[in-house]
Amino acid sequence: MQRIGVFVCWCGSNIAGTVDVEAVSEALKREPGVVFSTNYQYMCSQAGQDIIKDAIKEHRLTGIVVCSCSPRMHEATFRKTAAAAGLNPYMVEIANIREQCSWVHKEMPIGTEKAIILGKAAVAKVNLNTPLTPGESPVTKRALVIGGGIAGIQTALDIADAGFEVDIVEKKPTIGGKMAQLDKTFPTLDCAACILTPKMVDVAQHEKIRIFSYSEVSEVKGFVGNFDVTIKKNARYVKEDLCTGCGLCTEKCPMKKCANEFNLGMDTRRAIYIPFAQAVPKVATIDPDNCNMLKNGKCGVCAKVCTAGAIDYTQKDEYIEEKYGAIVVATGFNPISMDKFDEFAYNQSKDVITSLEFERLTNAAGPTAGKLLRPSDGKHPETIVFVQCVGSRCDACAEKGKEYCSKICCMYTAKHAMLTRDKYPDTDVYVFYIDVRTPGKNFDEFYRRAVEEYGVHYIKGMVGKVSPEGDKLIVQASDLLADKQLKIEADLVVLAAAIEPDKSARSLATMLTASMDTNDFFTEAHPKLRPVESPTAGVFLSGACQGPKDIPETVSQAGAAAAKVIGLLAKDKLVGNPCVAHSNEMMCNGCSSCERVCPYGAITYEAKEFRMPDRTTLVRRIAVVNPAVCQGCGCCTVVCPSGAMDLKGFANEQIMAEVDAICK
Amino acid sequence: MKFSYFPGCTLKNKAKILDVYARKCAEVLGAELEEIENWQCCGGVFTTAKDEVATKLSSVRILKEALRKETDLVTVCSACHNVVKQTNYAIQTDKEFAGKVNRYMAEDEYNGETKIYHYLELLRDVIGFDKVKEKVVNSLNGKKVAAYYGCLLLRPNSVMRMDDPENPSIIEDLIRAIGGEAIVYPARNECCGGYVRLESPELANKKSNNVFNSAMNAGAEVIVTACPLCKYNLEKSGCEIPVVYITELLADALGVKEDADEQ
Amino acid sequence: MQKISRDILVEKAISMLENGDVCSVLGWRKGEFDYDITPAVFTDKDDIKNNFVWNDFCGANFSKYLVQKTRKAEGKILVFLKPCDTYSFNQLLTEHRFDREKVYAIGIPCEGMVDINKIKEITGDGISSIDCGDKITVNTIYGDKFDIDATNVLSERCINCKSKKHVAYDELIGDEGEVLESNRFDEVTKLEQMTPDERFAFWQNELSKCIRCNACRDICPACTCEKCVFDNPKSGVENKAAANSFEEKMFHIIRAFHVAGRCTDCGECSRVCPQHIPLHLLNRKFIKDIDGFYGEYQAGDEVGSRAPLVNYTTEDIEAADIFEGRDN
Amino acid sequence: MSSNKKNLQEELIRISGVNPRKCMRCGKCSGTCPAYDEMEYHPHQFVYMVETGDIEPLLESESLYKCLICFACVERCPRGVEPAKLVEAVRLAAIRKQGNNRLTANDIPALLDEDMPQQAIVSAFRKYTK
Amino acid sequence: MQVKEYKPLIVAFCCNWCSYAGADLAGNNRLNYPADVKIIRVPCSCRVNPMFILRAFQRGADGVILCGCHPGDCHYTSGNYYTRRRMALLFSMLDYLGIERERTRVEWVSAAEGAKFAATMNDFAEKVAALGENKRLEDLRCKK
Repeated sequence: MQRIGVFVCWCGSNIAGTVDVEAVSEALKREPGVVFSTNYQYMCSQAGQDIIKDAIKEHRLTGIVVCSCSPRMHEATFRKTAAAAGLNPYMVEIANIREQCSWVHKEMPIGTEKAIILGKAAVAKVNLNTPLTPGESPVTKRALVIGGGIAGIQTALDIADAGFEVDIVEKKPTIGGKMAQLDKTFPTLDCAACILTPKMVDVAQHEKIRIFSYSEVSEVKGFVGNFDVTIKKNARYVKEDLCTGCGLCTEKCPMKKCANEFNLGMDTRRAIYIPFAQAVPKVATIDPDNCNMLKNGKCGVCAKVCTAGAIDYTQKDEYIEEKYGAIVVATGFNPISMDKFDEFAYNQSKDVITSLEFERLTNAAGPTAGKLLRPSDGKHPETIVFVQCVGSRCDACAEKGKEYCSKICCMYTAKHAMLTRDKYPDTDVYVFYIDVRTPGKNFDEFYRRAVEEYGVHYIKGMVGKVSPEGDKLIVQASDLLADKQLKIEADLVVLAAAIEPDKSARSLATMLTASMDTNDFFTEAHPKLRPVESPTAGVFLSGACQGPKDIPETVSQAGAAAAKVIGLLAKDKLVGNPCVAHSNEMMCNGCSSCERVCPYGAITYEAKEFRMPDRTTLVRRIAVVNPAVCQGCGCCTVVCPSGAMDLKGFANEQIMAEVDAICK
Repeated sequence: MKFSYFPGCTLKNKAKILDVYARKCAEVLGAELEEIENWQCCGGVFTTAKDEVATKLSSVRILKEALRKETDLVTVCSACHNVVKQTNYAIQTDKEFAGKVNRYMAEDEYNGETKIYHYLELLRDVIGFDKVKEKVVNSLNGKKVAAYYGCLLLRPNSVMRMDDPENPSIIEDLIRAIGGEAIVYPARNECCGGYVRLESPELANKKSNNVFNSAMNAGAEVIVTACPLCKYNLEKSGCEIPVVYITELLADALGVKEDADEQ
Repeated sequence: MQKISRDILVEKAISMLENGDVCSVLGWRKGEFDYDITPAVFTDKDDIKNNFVWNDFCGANFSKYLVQKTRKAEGKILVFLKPCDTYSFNQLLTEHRFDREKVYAIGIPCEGMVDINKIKEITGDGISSIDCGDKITVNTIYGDKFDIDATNVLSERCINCKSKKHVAYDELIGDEGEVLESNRFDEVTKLEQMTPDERFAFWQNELSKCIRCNACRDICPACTCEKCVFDNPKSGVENKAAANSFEEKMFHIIRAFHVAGRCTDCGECSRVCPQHIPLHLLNRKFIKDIDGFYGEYQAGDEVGSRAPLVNYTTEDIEAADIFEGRDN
Repeated sequence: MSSNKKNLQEELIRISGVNPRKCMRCGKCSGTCPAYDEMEYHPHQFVYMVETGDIEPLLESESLYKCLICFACVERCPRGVEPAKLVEAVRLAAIRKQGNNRLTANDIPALLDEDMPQQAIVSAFRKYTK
Repeated sequence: MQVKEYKPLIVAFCCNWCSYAGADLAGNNRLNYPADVKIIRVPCSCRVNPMFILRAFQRGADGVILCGCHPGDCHYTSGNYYTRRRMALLFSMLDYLGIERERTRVEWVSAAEGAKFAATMNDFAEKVAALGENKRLEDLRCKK
């Protein structure tokens, strides 16, 4: 028989406001096995934990029940408390009387009654708990970073600097991501390339970092500390080790009219190309959709001009298997498509562009060599209208756009407006805004400078329609403060398109069993306390894949993710989850059902010799669970007809005891 | 291919040609349009108020009749199409409204089962513009035709689902299929002000002027529409280029205009 | 009337024993009554000569016996398998329940087995002897004699025989048959079409007859657990006898669920039930649903096939949608 | 808010099915409205004033009869507020009062001309008469 | 005679990673649902043995709902796919035995769907309450 202690937490008034904690501790005192029951204001506080520790010693408790907040919040805390007092931490059960009781019910009698029942269920379970000891598993001391933008670069550098090996998988031919496409960065106006490219070089030269560019993750198996990852290296038809990046091929290739994705299609590149001058790795890539040699077997110019002999038209996709201890997701973002917002005429006029396109238009390495010229006719635009919140902050029932604020648009639009006025004081610049959101260090000051020093016209209101008339764009908009409908003849309209997670994130999340929110942003393990960890152990989040972020935020999160990875890789062994499946060999039929449903391949079979009562021996096939591989889902327990397979910590008996306690 | 067909009152009267050409062209293109019997006026405008039931019943009768005949429903007039389609959508999405409607109706329950095609959708999605192109005998020979959508064909898109409401192409594609040059101009999905013609003629004139001036500035020789009210309103407001129905242009291209005129 | 004569089987069994090809023979032995045929292990040729039976009463499915018998056997066991038995045979192999190397399986055709209860309905009690010839001749202690056409008293499972084809054997005696189009789901459909109240009344009536004798479980070739959950005090459902109709229901639902996707529909459960509960209708419901939800699947059709409950597709029907298009 | 105002507000919300609280005050409806210059109160003000219960001025306003029902505001509203439906609800609230019909059968002959399509008359009756 | 207001007893099995977290989120956001709903935490919806559901009914539960991650989002990759099959078959069987369909339900609730969790529980509790006491499946012996 267990000796159980019950500890009811008030959580200030969070629980005590709707649950009569005294009544709960009194009622639970009468439950079988309970020898001690008390309540206290904050059980998770030091004083509260001391009450638990003292009671364990004084009453020789063999199990405890804490009626408090969600086990997702403080189960670990109270397990540590129990361990400190010499009790096996798995003899602790939590009754969730806050999130699932006091916070969702308003009346005291109802809340109290339910809290007592939840407490009884926990007591019933603890009565059947057994001490568990977690197994250990080794840690592969290498990290994988998926995505080679500023988030991935920073995370990789920080991990590598701590002495661990890091691989970066980037689906584009070069690392650098969106930041490489930007011109200046707010609020300091540093040149993006000037601060990014040295980091890219650091990555390339770091002895602990390997870059898999033009590659993607195709399969992930295993678990924290022991991931088995298959990386698909797409054929780039250029031998990376031989290519010197001289660029001769990219000048001689006769296929000149390929849309240049780095400049967002605003100019062209060749079929063999290096995305930009500072690309890392600086290796050419053949675009198979446009290469005549790959399509029709005719041409071969690049191979002829390549003195290094790096061109290989027969190259195939390659699959590489690697082991990692930790995985960092840094898959970033993209602007959303403007197809559903054609009231702004993005598909009807070349002179309606997105902000990212504007970045390229103002970038010295961009299609206009940094001169602000209209895409349609190359003329200098005299009136420019910026439209904020295009596709952000939309209601779900509006069927288009995103519900969230994209966060970065207010600031980059202020930057664009300011820089335009700075460089071309003759231009009229209008910014239509709903709200200007500038919560960041030196952010509001920056926006005010755009208005006060640079004379950008900020108009509160939204653009209703953009009509291309002749070579002008008629912008019809409301000016809410003047209570007027405006019609502005503009030369260029710039849309602050909402940003969304990269499309590859969804399938990656499935591979990693990491959860996502309804917008396909990765979910953090806890929104406040564990912001860079995913709920899946060993998978970490860096940058905009978790939510819209600017560069400073991204870099700090990247560093935070790196710190978590370093903390993990610094361990030689990981303590596993002891709540794993276990097969009772006497009852096991060896039927293989459990093996078939196990997602981790944790179950194998062996022929076991049994001594029979009549002294003969019998060899039977039985299931054996590898506790280091088992993650404890319990799927096997249900397909086992004999009930030989059970889950520690969530045993059949325990769950049924909870059911009974609730239904009593 | 057999369809139930709802012409609507204007097409039986002031806009007869829209109806006659529509039937004739459908015949040539192999679609059988069978007119709904004993139909009533759709109501001319869809009242968005949720408590207006009686005014929507005539549309429901049309929809029910098509369902009874187990056929999809075809409409030509943009206004009728908008009213009937919005009514159908209201029945599909607003259970309370559907309940009220069905309590008014004696016969079987109607729950929005009927599929509705605008004549243009019939051409694009059922017959196919390729097929239309094959049947052209009098090409428009590059005539500069401006498609005028107005508001009723495209909006609200969550209900109409005909084309991109901001950058449509269905009429332009038809114009191209019958050999015309499609003139794309910004006001093609702007309202002509037809519904306020009686109440505020000046406002209607202003809106119509905006539309045809935009078309003419873009070089249009003729404006094409599917809506009798738009046509009337543009003409009444002094449009200097001809305003014709889509079916008229189509009948001409298919070489059946004279046949139809005789009818 | 079975097409293969007993003599052929006896001759085969004896010759294999004598040659040392097998060390024992799993066959049917006459019981207390002529209709009461029991499974038996023969190791002696005279015993076979005298007591081996093969007639219209040999319904017993031997597959399950192989689990225990092969463990103890020194050499091979000869087993005779009717077509429906071979599905159970394969299913057990899929689940690694016996060593195939230790078995010599002879497939024999089956013309369907008769239901003694149907005979008793005709003859009444007091059967003294039965002789299976062209007709089934029944004598009673009251001196009555009946000649019954076997086709009129076939057991339900044989009327709706799903297959005359053997899916496993080392040697086949007689002609091979084919998989049949049966109407075995008709009764399930009939129940489905009843109102919930009618269904409840039907099952309450049937299941309340249960005396928890465990005959269904003990005969079932899918129930070969080393220890049954109902006998295991730690399982939480252990009970030796039912306290009320819910517990009977629970036993039968769980049993049906445990064999779902593995049940070959051999019909042994209903055959042995002393209370004549149509237990096969529970199993067939699962089979019908599995076929309908996840595509046709016949347990035991192939060794190694993946049973529906240890399998999935990402497009499977949602539990919320299973009643779509079905009233009540 | 007085109970009269509250009732009227609830009535309008019920008839229109519009939830004015969804409005984020971007003004896109008014930026898009083709009848803006003719209106005293603009689409965003209809939404805002119904939300705050300041409805009487709307009931009195000529703006009710300037809306073209072109659904441009409905189409483009990022929050799915559907201002046109609210304008219509206010208009109905105005004309449903006894003797408030905007148009009577007697008015019609003067407005007619021989080319006018039937739908113009029918729809005007629908919109302005109860 | 005083009639005691009937309150259904509902057992909700929630997977630790999505639905239990979704229930916590409902709590964080103070979204009400009936106290008749009692949650049992399991690591994954696939841990729920049909025996648990039958046991709950046997001991007097009026409704049992099983919540897990959305298909494709299972923390253990595929657990909820097995759950989906098992429960489809089990529910179909219970219906076949004449048990009310509304007493059982599977719902996919993610960690982000606190509102869905509350709405689901409200709806389920309402439907179960409308059925009244679970006479067909309860074990009188265990009911006080």
